[in-house]
Amino acid sequence: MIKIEENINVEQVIQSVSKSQYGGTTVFIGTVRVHTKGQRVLKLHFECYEPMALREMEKIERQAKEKFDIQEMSIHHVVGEKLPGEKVVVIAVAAFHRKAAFEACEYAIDTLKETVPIWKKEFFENGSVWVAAHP
Amino acid sequence: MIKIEENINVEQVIQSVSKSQYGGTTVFIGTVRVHTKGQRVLKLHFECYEPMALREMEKIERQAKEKFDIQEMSIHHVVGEKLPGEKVVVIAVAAFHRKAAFEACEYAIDTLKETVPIWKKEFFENGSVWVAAHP
Amino acid sequence: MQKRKLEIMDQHILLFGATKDIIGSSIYSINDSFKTVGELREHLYKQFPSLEKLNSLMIAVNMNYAEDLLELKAGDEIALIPPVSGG
Amino acid sequence: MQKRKLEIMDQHILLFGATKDIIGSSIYSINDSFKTVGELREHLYKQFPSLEKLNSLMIAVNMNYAEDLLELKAGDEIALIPPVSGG
Repeated sequence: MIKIEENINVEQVIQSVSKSQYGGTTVFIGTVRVHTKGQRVLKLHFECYEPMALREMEKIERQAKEKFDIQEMSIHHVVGEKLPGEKVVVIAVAAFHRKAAFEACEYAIDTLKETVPIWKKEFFENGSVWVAAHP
Repeated sequence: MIKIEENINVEQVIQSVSKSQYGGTTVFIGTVRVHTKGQRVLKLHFECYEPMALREMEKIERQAKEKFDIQEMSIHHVVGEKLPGEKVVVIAVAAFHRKAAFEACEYAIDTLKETVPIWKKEFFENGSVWVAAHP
Repeated sequence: MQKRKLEIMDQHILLFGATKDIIGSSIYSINDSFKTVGELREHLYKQFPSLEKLNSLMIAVNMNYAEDLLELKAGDEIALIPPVSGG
Repeated sequence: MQKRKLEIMDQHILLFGATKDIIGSSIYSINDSFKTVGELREHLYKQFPSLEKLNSLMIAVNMNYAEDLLELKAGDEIALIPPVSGG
């Protein structure tokens, strides 16, 4: 299941990939860090080109299933305002073989960070910045 | 947190490693498969040399923290009777860097399966067997 | 072989993240037409030099990342994609 | 240097998994003493030949996997560890 939403329920994401025939599920949970490069983060704002983001997330799922011997993958990402400690992304992968599940889960988060059109703005006490936009 | 218990609450295991300063959490969830080598599994029974199992699980946590740049690890394993689809083991790892979190999580489940004195008996329609005991 | 002639028409470009801040709006409309993604890119760099200072600037056409050589058609959905930072 | 003399005493060995089924109990008591893990192992193989048919048989002493050369002391907690299969 591919989804962009305000809040992610981890149990639901795990549930969406788990069936009794698979032995292993791997999960990645990304959360808002309270510090970045030594500065205290007050909040993040996530913006998203939603239809394209969903397509890119579906592409990740499709390619992961081609590359690795996995059975199910779900990717959920938030939009809107998030505070330190809150969940940003949850990826769950179910497979018969755990090694493939680990590889596919890592591939998915690595690729998501490179290709999915979602942007985060970090808010500090003295200003805000779109992450990675400028050198 | 290292724990052997009847039932594992995944949210609690994740909660036990998550703090707002870490960016990434990886989780492995092992569940009872409904088939093994073509046979339908009715149930599993997990037996455990508990004090030694806890020590070996603590050793995995300690060694994972030495080997990989991770901050927190929790390992929970069940004992007793389990049905297909039920959780057997949940491992959660929190780290600043997700690559280390993935590696440490995979290391932990691989090592657990080799060193922790826990045994499972598989029950089929026509008998039962201690897994991996005999050639 | 029929050669398609590009009509002069309003082209709307979706803007996100840093590009929205630079151009000052979430949609940029051009009363002009460009044969390729590369031509559109040149136009945007001329109009908004700050776009060239971004770490990268991809252009998506119909929700696919597009090469500069891709030809634009009327009705294409075009979006500027500054460096993504999800996850 | 004082040489510790091993007393003849009941030694209780904890059994798990397949070893429990083979020996037929969850504790095996021996009214004998063995200098090393290897000697104990030999004794067990003689008494219960099926133990040799296991894929592996580790012996834990005080909750650590022990080498056959390890010397046993009175009061050691000894356990037979057939192939583990957790996870």
